[in-house]
Amino acid sequence: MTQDDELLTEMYRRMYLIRVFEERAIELQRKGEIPGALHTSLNQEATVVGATLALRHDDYMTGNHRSHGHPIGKGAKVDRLMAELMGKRTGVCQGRGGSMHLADFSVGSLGESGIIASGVPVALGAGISAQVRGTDQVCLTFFGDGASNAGAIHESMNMAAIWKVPVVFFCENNQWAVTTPIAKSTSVVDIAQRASAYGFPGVVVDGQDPVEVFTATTEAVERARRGEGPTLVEAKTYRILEHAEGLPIPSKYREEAEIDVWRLRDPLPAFAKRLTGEGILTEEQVTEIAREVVLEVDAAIDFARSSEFPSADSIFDGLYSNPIIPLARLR
Amino acid sequence: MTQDDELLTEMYRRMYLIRVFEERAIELQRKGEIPGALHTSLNQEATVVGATLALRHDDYMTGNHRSHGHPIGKGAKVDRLMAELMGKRTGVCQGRGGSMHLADFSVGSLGESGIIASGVPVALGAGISAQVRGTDQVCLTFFGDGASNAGAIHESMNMAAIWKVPVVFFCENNQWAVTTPIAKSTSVVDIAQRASAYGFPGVVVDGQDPVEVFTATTEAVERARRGEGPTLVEAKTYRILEHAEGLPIPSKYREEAEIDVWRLRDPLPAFAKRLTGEGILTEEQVTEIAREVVLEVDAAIDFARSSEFPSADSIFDGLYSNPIIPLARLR
Amino acid sequence: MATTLTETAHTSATDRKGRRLTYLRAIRDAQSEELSNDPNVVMLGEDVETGMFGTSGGLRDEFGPVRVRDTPISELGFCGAAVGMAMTGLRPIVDLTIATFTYVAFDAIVSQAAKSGYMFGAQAKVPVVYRAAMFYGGGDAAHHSDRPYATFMTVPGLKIIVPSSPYDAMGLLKSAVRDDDPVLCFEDKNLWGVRETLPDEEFFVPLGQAAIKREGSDVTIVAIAGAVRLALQAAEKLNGEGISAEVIDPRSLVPLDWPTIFESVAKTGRLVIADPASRTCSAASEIAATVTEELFGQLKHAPVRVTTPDVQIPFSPPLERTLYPDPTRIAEAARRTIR
Amino acid sequence: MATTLTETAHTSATDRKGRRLTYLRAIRDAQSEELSNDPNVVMLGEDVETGMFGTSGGLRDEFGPVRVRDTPISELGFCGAAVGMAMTGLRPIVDLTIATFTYVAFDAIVSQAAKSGYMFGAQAKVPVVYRAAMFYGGGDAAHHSDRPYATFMTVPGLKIIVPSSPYDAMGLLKSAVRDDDPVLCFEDKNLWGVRETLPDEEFFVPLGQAAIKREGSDVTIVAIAGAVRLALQAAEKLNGEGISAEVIDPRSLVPLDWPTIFESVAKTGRLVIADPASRTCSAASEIAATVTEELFGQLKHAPVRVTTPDVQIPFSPPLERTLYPDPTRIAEAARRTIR
Ligand SMILES: Cc1ncc(C[n+]2csc(CCOP(=O)(O)OP(=O)(O)O)c2C)c(N)n1
Ligand SMILES: Cc1ncc(C[n+]2csc(CCOP(=O)(O)OP(=O)(O)O)c2C)c(N)n1
Ligand SMILES: [Mg+2]
Ligand SMILES: [Mg+2]
Repeated sequence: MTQDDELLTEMYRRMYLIRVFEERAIELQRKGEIPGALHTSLNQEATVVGATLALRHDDYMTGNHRSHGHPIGKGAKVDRLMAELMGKRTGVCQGRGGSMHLADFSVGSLGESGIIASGVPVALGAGISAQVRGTDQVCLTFFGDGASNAGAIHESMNMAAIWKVPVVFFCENNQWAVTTPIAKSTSVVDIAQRASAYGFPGVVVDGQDPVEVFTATTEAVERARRGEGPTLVEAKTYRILEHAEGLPIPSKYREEAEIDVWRLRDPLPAFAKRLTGEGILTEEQVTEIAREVVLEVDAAIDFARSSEFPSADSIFDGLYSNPIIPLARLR
Repeated sequence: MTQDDELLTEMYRRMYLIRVFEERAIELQRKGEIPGALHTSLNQEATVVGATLALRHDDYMTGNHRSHGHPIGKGAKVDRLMAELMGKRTGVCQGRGGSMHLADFSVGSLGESGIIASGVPVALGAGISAQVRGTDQVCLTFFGDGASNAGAIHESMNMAAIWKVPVVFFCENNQWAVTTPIAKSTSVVDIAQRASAYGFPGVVVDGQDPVEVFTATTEAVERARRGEGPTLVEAKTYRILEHAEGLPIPSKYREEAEIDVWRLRDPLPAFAKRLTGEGILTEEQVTEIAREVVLEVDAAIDFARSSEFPSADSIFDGLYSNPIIPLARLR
Repeated sequence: MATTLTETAHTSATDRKGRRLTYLRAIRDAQSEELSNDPNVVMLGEDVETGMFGTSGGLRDEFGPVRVRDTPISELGFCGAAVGMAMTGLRPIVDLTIATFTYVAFDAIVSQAAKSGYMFGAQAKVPVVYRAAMFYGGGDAAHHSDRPYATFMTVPGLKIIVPSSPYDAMGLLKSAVRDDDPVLCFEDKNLWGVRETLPDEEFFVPLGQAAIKREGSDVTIVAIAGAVRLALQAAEKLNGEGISAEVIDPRSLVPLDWPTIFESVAKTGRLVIADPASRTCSAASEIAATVTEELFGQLKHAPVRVTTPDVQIPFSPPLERTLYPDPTRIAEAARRTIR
Repeated sequence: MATTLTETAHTSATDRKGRRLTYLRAIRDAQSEELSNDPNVVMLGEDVETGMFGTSGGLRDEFGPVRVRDTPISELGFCGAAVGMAMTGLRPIVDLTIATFTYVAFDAIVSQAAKSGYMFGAQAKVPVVYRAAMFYGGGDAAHHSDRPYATFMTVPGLKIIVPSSPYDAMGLLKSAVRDDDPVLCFEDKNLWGVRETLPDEEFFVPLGQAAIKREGSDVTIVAIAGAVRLALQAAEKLNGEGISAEVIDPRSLVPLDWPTIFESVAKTGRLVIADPASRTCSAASEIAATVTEELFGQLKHAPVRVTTPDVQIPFSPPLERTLYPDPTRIAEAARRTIR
């Protein structure tokens, strides 16, 4: 295998890992093993992995409520992610974060945010930090189409532009923000167009094509690393399931036909076909990857299930690094 | 006099009124008769009046900390404005607002805001209100070059665009935000360019030419009134004095030469010359306007001086419309 | 997020006769009535047209997208816009969905909504209602679990309601919409499913009028929002032990009905405050401090606060579960004031 | 805005020998020392390169524009950015200039700075300092006159310092910069011109350690920020009347030095809290409620809060002047606890 082929294989593997992780997480949520709401990256795997694989291991990343795919894409171990979703002590955030707030600092994942757009300024800061400390790290930040209308993003883009901060603004445009279609909330057809207000490049890519996403993001990352400043990458993708598991929407807000169109554009079979078609992987290898991934997720679930919940006396741990002893904790 | 000539004469008169009002206010502030800091519109009179005269009497307006010129431009009586600056009971805000928070609802001035950019969403709301109530009112909102980088403006512009709200976003680009030059804080050369991120027009005008400002703003107002949505108008002007009276800046942050260039572009003598040159006003009429304006401001100062301060028992008035009686007011 | 609670069909004052309505539904119907009553009442917020949690279901179809309007995710912008709307004749109800999203809009709520009426010398009225649900206890973690009414109580110029029942939700919210001042309405998600039969005729609950939910003579328990039913359970327990607890729900935190609380404490000499918010600078602290100042000589024991400790809310249910006031802790506090 | 106070030349620990420095200058020098001490310390904020109020004058020239950086007017963005900086090895000091501007950045401070350390299971440390001056009493009106430390005290995860002297300003701020948690520093503008001779050698004031500013035996006065010197004046007055007041400055509100306060109240049996913030849910309320809970049996009188009433700050000086705690009101409150 060439290096490129290895990369493409890894791309497929991570996409598949997200797919299986998310599907299993949904099952577990329905069974009550995962508490709270669950926002999955299903059908957005090509977008997520194309973007994250463009980053170096020591590059940074921040994300949003749709938070599982991002750290997986960045290389986080799924066992501690799954344990986190179950609220276990061995979870990557010791059970304190849960589905919307995954973070794995060991792979540069500085945290997902349940507050729309509020992780974007954090990414700007990580980029500034790299500049100040004189490293060549880059920070990529994921946000949605809905988030693009939040003020925090405007402020961050302007600052990134004036200081040429090594940040990639990555918009996962899945066409909907809960029940609001992009056309209803957003004054431009392409969110990438917003970059024109800051004088840096904005590019639109097909979010179902991991290679196209990877190529555009790599260019953005390299530009950032060269000190030339930010890029806005917009990947057009689609959310097929409801906004979140555990949040049925009371009324119909989109056409089945629209969903059907996108069902045909599932990135996983398409990419598998391309890899086998181009002779990069055999059918057997594809099956083998699937088998390995399923084992990996099974093991993660076992790990999570067999882990303990955090102990009640750990409640205050991490609230402060230099702890304050509360006078009357529970009265 | 033709109607146009009358308009031009009124334009000059209001510009001159702002000029004299501000100069006298500075004197009074130095003498201690006006408390607090004072942000004047000196040298920005053409911008302010060109913009406000484009509005109808019943149109709305919101503004910012540099707040005296706007209501004067909109037609507010200067006596109650001056009384407000002195903190008197007869002040337009009963002495509660002061220099940064003038408002004269009787002329559509919905209030200036001391918090940068926070009056801009308020203007959006006034525009929506006109739509909902089925009037054809328009709202214009003033903000500075520095303010253009605040998130509130991004959010407001997007919403104004998607709902075609009758709002005019009016940027008084006086090149500086306190000690920060626009090039240092802002990722584009022309703030008007930001409109491209929302799909509505952005225009740049010479802020020292009241007619150019008026023409462009009128077009924006008419467009808004026709239901076609917002426009961003950027007027290039300049602040010659310090950011505020009573706020000397500890170190030098701009070149005298830069200031000198703009001193030559004082809008008042230039406009007077044009009006006399075009035969719209005689020299005598110009002098007469000046005389009248000075009398008007003198009278306003007399009114303000002879007014009483608010009484201590009025402290809670207006905090709530349906008052809450505090249990222990002053303990 | 609980959703089986969602109901979308419309019930008006006239056709809710005898039906037991949920808290959620009471909120929806209150808004429906106010939209019907006054053409200047409008609703805005993210996904209000679909009516996600059930508080606006069907309203868009009835009142149209001009009056019931989906917004982009721009809380600062649309909360500020609501002030402009309110100052020019409308009476907006802003649905912020979840209480932590108020933080994004904090400047609009504080610098514009709370201050404009005063700052402009009473030229402006700001009749706006900001609604937000308090999610807590459901594994929603730190970004979706705050109960920030005390944060806003530090801001003069705002009014704050905390309905603890369908009746109060409808009655307080309708009063809030007709109030000429900015009102924050914090809705307790743990009460969404609670049902109650509401009066057939239109009704209002005035701001600043506490409800004595249970009379008693040994100890006063002031309870806020979701803690009211927990306090009632505690009172029931205490009753079995021969302790007679009076339970008071202030219903609005600003204005706060001091006379009712004082009268009760003057009678019982003992005060417990059950407040699901975190402890420091809480509504509970305010009530404790004020009652002590006013009634020191009549107190038989120090007022005791039962609150959530000062910690962010952890995701893990076993950790989260222990944090909030519950009937056991409330009863224990009441006993402590007596022993 | 007072500006004759502004000093721009640099003074380091070694060359301030014996000089009386202003509060403003102490802040500036604290930052200068910390910038010198650790290359990861950086400063950002609007116009910090020029050093408007005098707290950063000259620092840009000494440490360069990468470490001392002017920002656009984008408080939400740069306060959030500071969290990203802090989580990746820097120790940012963010100058928000005036306390009301924190509202624009509220979400970044609460949702990111206060919550990240906890939410990410202690993977993250967030060593950021947000500084803001409290303007009040100077005719700056409602948009520039808040004293919002209690607003932030409702948020677990933040630490809060309120220096009342040049010594504390320098010592607390230096500790804050070295603290691994987010710290809000509220600087009282009315103290900008206060001068004090500082120790020749480097020093720190730890967070959570109150200062007993004056010993006394009849009544404890806990005073916050600018109210400390007013409380000392009140104590002086009271002394003339034969009343011995102990004055305590908590110096940090989170953490709060309860033992020192308890010990004093246990001795005096009487407590007055002088707090320039508005009354409801104030630091004063918290102190009153907690002391009552802990020391009820030893209290000879209810704790009395001397605060600003719950009103927005009017511009007109004669109106504004009456609002804040002053030595007369503080002394009167102390007398009330004794009579
Ligand atoms: C500040 C804030 N407002 C509202 C929400 C509620 N909310 C959660 S996800 C979401 C939609 C986000 O849409 P988008 O950015 O397109 O992301 P997607 O869910 O489509 O991936 C909303 C409104 C929130 N979490 N934070
Ligand atoms: C939210 C907020 N941040 C900072 C300030 C302090 N401030 C007052 S005026 C000003 C500069 C504004 O510049 P610009 O918008 O260009 O208006 P100009 O003063 O030049 O007219 C700043 C930073 C403020 N009032 N509000
Ligand atoms: Mg989306
Ligand atoms: Mg400017």
